[in-house]
Amino acid sequence: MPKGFDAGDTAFVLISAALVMLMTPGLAFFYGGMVRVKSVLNMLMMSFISLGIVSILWVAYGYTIAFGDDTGAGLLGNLDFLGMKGITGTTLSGSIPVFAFAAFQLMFAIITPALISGALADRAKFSAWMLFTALWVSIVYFPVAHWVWQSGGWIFKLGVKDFAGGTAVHINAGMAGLGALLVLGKRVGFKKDPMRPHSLPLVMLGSGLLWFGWFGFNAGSALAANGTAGVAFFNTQVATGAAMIGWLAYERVKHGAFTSLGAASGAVAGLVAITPACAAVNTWGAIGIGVIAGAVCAWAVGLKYRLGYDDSLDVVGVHAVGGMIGTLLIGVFDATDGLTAGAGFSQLGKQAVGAFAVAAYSLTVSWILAKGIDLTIGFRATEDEEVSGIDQAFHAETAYDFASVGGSVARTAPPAAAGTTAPAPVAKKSEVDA
Amino acid sequence: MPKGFDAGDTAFVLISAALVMLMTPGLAFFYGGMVRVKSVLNMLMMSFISLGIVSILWVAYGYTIAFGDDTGAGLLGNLDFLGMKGITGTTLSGSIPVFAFAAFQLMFAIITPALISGALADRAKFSAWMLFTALWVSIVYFPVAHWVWQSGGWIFKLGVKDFAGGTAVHINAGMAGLGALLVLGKRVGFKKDPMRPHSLPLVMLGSGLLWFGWFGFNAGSALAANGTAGVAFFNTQVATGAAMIGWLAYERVKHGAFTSLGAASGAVAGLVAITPACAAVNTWGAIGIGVIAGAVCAWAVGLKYRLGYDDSLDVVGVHAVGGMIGTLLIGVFDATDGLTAGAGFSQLGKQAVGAFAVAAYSLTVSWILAKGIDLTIGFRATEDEEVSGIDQAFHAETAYDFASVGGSVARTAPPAAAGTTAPAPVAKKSEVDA
Amino acid sequence: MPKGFDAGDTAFVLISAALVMLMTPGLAFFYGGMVRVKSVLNMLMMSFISLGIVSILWVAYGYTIAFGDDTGAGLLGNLDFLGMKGITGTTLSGSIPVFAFAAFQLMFAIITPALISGALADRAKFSAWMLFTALWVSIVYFPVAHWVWQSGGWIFKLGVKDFAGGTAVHINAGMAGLGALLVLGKRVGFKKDPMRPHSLPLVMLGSGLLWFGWFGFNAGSALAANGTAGVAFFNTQVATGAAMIGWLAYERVKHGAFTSLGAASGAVAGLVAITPACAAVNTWGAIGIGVIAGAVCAWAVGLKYRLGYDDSLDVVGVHAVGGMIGTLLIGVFDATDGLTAGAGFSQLGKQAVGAFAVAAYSLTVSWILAKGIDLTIGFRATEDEEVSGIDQAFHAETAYDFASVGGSVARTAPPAAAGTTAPAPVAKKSEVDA
Amino acid sequence: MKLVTAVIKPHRLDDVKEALQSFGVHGLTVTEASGYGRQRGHTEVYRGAEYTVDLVPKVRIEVLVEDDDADGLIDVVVKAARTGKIGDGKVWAVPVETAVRVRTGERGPDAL
Amino acid sequence: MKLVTAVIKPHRLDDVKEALQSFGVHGLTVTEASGYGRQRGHTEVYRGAEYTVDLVPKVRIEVLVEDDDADGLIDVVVKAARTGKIGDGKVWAVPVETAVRVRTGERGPDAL
Amino acid sequence: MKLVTAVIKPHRLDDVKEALQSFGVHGLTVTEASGYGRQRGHTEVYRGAEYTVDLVPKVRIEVLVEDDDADGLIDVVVKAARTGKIGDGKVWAVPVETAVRVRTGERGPDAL
Ligand SMILES: Nc1ncnc2c1ncn2[C@@H]1O[C@H](COP(=O)(O)OP(=O)(O)O)[C@@H](O)[C@H]1O
Ligand SMILES: Nc1ncnc2c1ncn2[C@@H]1O[C@H](COP(=O)(O)OP(=O)(O)O)[C@@H](O)[C@H]1O
Ligand SMILES: Nc1ncnc2c1ncn2[C@@H]1O[C@H](COP(=O)(O)OP(=O)(O)O)[C@@H](O)[C@H]1O
Repeated sequence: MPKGFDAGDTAFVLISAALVMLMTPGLAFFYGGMVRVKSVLNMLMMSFISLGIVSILWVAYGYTIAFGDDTGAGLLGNLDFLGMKGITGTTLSGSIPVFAFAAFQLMFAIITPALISGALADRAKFSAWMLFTALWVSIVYFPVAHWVWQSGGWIFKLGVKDFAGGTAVHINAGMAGLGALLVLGKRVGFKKDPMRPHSLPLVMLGSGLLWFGWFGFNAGSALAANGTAGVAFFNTQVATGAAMIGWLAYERVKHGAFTSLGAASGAVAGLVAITPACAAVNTWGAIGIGVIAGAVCAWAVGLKYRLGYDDSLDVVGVHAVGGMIGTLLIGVFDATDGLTAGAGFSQLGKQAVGAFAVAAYSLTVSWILAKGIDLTIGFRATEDEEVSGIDQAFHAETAYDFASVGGSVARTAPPAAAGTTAPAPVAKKSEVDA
Repeated sequence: MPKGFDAGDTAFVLISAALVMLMTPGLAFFYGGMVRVKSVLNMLMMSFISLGIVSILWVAYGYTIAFGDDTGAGLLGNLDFLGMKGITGTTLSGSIPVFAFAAFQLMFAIITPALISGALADRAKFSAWMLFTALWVSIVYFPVAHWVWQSGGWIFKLGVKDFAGGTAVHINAGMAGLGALLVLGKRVGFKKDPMRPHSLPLVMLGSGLLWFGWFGFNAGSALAANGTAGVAFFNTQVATGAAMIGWLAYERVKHGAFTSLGAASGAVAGLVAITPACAAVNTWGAIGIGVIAGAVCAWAVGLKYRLGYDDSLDVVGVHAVGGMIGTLLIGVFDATDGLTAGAGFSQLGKQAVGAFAVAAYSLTVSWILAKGIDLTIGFRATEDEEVSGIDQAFHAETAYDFASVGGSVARTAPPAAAGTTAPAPVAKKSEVDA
Repeated sequence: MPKGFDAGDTAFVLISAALVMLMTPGLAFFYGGMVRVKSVLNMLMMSFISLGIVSILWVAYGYTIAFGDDTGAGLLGNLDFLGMKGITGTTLSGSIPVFAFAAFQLMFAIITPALISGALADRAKFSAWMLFTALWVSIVYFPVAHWVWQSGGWIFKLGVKDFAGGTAVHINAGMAGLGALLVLGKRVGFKKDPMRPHSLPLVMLGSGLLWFGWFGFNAGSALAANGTAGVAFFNTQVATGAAMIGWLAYERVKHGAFTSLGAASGAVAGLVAITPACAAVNTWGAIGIGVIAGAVCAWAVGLKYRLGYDDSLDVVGVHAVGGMIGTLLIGVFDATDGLTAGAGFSQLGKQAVGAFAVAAYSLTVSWILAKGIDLTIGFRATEDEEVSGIDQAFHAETAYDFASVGGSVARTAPPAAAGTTAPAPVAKKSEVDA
Repeated sequence: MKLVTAVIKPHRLDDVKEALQSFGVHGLTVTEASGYGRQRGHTEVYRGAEYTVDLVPKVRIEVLVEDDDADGLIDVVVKAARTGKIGDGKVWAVPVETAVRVRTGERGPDAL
Repeated sequence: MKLVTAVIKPHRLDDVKEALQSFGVHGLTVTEASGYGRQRGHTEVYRGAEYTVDLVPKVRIEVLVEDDDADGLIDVVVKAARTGKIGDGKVWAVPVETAVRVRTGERGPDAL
Repeated sequence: MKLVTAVIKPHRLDDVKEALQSFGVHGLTVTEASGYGRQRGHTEVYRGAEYTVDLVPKVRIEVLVEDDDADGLIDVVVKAARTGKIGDGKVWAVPVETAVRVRTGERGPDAL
């Protein structure tokens, strides 16, 4: 390998990339457990599909838009690496192979659109969602990643700190969720029907995998197995623990119970908030960010009932709000440039500019994209599809069949049919139970 | 540590070994979710038990048969390392401790027989399965691993490329599944009863863990945290994403729906196909292999209905076919020796020889082993056991009990009995519900 | 980074820390699957909450009590690192950043109290449990970790070997479970009602994640990616596989079936037993420890029925007994100091002293703590809460809702209420179904 | 007394409960059920195998009422459960000879 | 009208449905149930504790029929559900006073 | 014959089964159910939304008996199911015209 290469760093980034990859299934379970039994699979698929779509777009043009040298204006990378052109196993980025770096960053590009899906639970047409994912990463994520992380990006040059993606990932996804849900509207029965999570153990599994994978996300963002990675790792753990406590404390006071959904949600809120800050603050700063994020997000998820927008699984309340908290609190707790370090308001101001710029861009473009899709191919499922469940409507499946031994509640189409080439019709919608 | 040792490589291989270990539980859930509720546990156990049986055989003689110096004919390793004799913490294999290498390779030996179990869902006697596992790894897997990977193995010497196990693992397991299922025959109700997956979220969990662990499987096969590992990692991700898309596209055209089982299956098909090729092809070659594997395997799983063999969870359709695709397409897409690199058909020919040799050996020996077991202790559960569920019959358990608060649908035997030493009888078969 | 730093070791320990973190959710699922459906969430929460509470206490004073320089008597660390004072990204511990070491050790401090919770399933007040966790890690775990692992600790100085925590973690947690359960008493219906696991796949998931994470626990305890790590890793795998076989063999003889719960439990028993010994014994010693631990623990879990204490999920039978077996068998199988190495009984004697000292301390102090909590705020749920399920009572949630498409078995409180600030009452206990 | 049983679409349950409450009936028993009838069901796809799932989720409600209330109650249920689409379900009544409240042992109309 | 209820082995459900279809009955309601009877159940083992599970999975079918069809329908069900082994279940009929189709409000035989 | 149906608290099931056994009844059919009545249910909290879950888990037991045994059996069930707290449930009996044992085709009392 060329000079400057380090096997320890490479091992660390590759394994971190694997951990970040696992976050997308983790997110799928986190979200999937929260929906009703009739739309579990759709929820899982909205995350999983991103592993397919974004991987291909990343190779085609995503990597070069995000991490190609800046074209000059700080807005986009040039197209030198179109189709991963010119990159081989021995091309380095810092002390690691470019392919390790590109794989690591790809995992971020995959999970970001998946995060959005929580805002649209139970009611999005799956084909429209696939189109939205493809367009959104292309027009929103790839450029924003360039702004924030590429050394020529305008937000990076401004001096905004976003170590692992509070702005580029969480504010971005959270506001995109808001933009899209404003187009789709409320679920049938919002504020009226109970819509309790169909499997909280699945939610806990998701949050456990997210927490685990997030060490790759945050510590891996050091792009080397060094002291910064150590700090980022430690801060991630303590902030997340503190956020879980913060959320549970809020719930205990407000509703009289420590819920498991609160524990899982608090952990995720903490992970979100510490993401931009994990390498910038000291241990107590991390705990502070955690507690604040936990309690504030616990409050913020209630806003949808008061303001009347149906952010089904609280993408705004957790990711936009949590990402904001982390991004802005860097201005407060940064070990060198923060208010508490006596460095004044300058960093806080920069953080605010970065955060609000990305928020505004993402909200606007996401709304336009969603509206465009809705006006053309239609974004929202029909009421019949929604009431009888979009797992049946778009995936022709049912999540569970616990029916007892031996018998069954179904009959096979003559399986010979399965071998013929004529496409067999899926349930005509009019015949579906509503 | 001795000279040549590298901590970065060691870290990478050890963690990769852990990731590969997780694939066996991952596979258990992938398969377990697909069966009916009455045989979940058996399906899980068929994978888990491999973690026990193969670990012990590996120590006893597996490692030395597979990775001992060749005895001369290219067929078997010598017995120098019988019982891991002579290996200590400071013995190296390349830049890493032999124990790291041996642990990594052990995980491959564990998952390969577990893969076979999908072909036998719902109807194999568990004790017979344990015996089959022990015999099969001894007579088939250990030698084949030697042929393919040890520098003195005949397939290796032929110049066949199999970076991470398309031939040694997937074709091998797939054809073994075919051999065994031909002996066991069809499930009661095959082609007639619906046998839909009892838990698709469990299937998705399995596929998520498999995908995650597979980075250890493929990138870890570089046995060093280097550029090759980076390439293998990146290719694994993009091929798998592409395969998921390929399978879903096939399904959408053929059946009108994007199923979650299709997404999970497509991902696994892609992982299988890219396994041998991940270090040999460039990025677009990987995407090509992925799309092709996804679509072809989606078609191949329908063959069992037309040809009438009951490959319950499609071990042939996914692992044999997917492994074939990846192994042969190296001949096409290999960056230096492939058709598209202008190197002619030579590599393709070698790949075909390796693939078909292993396929033929595995099919034949597996059939003989299964037949032998069936004729002696019996391989197949009785019809009563099968209809009432083999979880009850062989494991004396039920997978789930969601019965409501407080009461229950069961009564304890006087627990005092649990402390006595006389073996208590498990349900007499005649009394079991059929 | 300062001289002596190694990126490979750092990568290894950081990823190992992430693996150990995942063990706590893994444990939650292992335990959660074993309880009845009415207390799943409580079981999960008893583990998850530790991720919050212990992280904060660790920063505050845990790290310095456990790993600060000894104050002289071998009992406690000094308070030099109170609040992680003076530690930065470049402070090293051996070849890795202190923050990496502190994060790794934190994960041990988190899982140890979580292990205890299995003894108290279905009947502990959650607020009391939180208090117990906080007090127990402070008064028991932090000091004991110091005794066993800090070079000035009295047990360490005695020459007791405990590579990864057989004594400090497992005997400690197991005996604490015994102490606490003696205070809480038996579950309503113990020995009378069937209390079968509500989801064995969840148990298997937990055991799979535990097994995976345990490689970080054991191999990571080398604190470097070296030959010792390789040995520890390999021994962990083979001992665990052997223990699974040992447990299943016992069950087959005694009860006529190979249960999946037995496979999962045997694996955990093996992991527990090999923990202290993984770097001290050779491969066959590891297999021996595994088989013995599997079979003996399979027998030991039946003791509760004979002796009449309700160790609900067998924390004593698996962790105390398994930890004892591993700790003592070092005296037998240690490659240099063991009986089988011809080194006489000296090491065995030391191991026994260490094991029994920690057992006695933990049992006594845990009983006192539990009793104190019970006498003040009350440790045990009321009978009504227990019978109707503590998920409802303390978490105001239900684990699953598989009710069919469309309708539901519940009604929402006017969601406006969710936005108001007045705390709404949780179910009055008298109205709860019993 | 009569036992009125209604098999209805699951998402009508809340409205039926409310309607019964207004009607003055304060207790009922619910079970999950599946229905087979004119309403067709749907097709599912698993790895190329297509299944016709011809059982549709329903909810089954049982209400004990005094003889005189039976007809009124049936009307109330039918009205609250109706969506007008195929598969709305059935309501039927059978005669009951004895009814007892377990808690008190009260018999007949007092047991309701 | 009559309400015929059948408690049968789960794996006979498909055959019973088909037999009823041929008999001319096009609707029925199914619930999952557990049965306790001559048929014994089985033993389960959890960490050394052995449980006798004496409830066996059954399926419960309800069919409303006109009076004249009741006996024929019972015969059809009994025949289709029979395996000849213990635990095949029971079929019984009770008189129904009213039956209504929710969708249309039709009463009596027209409601079926 | 009569069909006695009991809706009881789930944790009383074992005692009821035992009591029936002593009474000489050796078969019954159980379904899971939910009850709505005087007994209130409870509140659940999900991310700040509070739900009143007003359906409480119950178990529904059906027993076919000869006419003469019905009253005695009802008494036995009521006694075994009673806890004395709200929500203990109901027991009722309806007349049965035919009962058949599927396995043998036996009819009437012999079918039980
Ligand atoms: N003869 C019957 N006996 C018992 N239940 C029936 C009968 N016919 C229909 N049902 C129930 O009523 C439901 C609705 O019947 P269906 O024929 O689909 O629509 P509709 O009642 O609107 O004509 C079915 O799903 C089934 O549960
Ligand atoms: N007296 C009864 N009342 C209601 N259901 C009964 C009664 N006896 C039996 N059953 C139901 O019939 C099923 C079969 O009864 P069982 O005695 O096991 O076999 P068989 O009917 O073949 O003699 C039982 O599982 C139960 O569901
Ligand atoms: N009118 C009714 N018809 C059918 N079932 C009823 C009726 N009233 C009550 N139940 C059932 O009886 C159960 C207990 O009733 P509830 O009013 O809570 O207490 P209690 O019977 O002790 O007064 C309910 O949960 C429900 O299942």
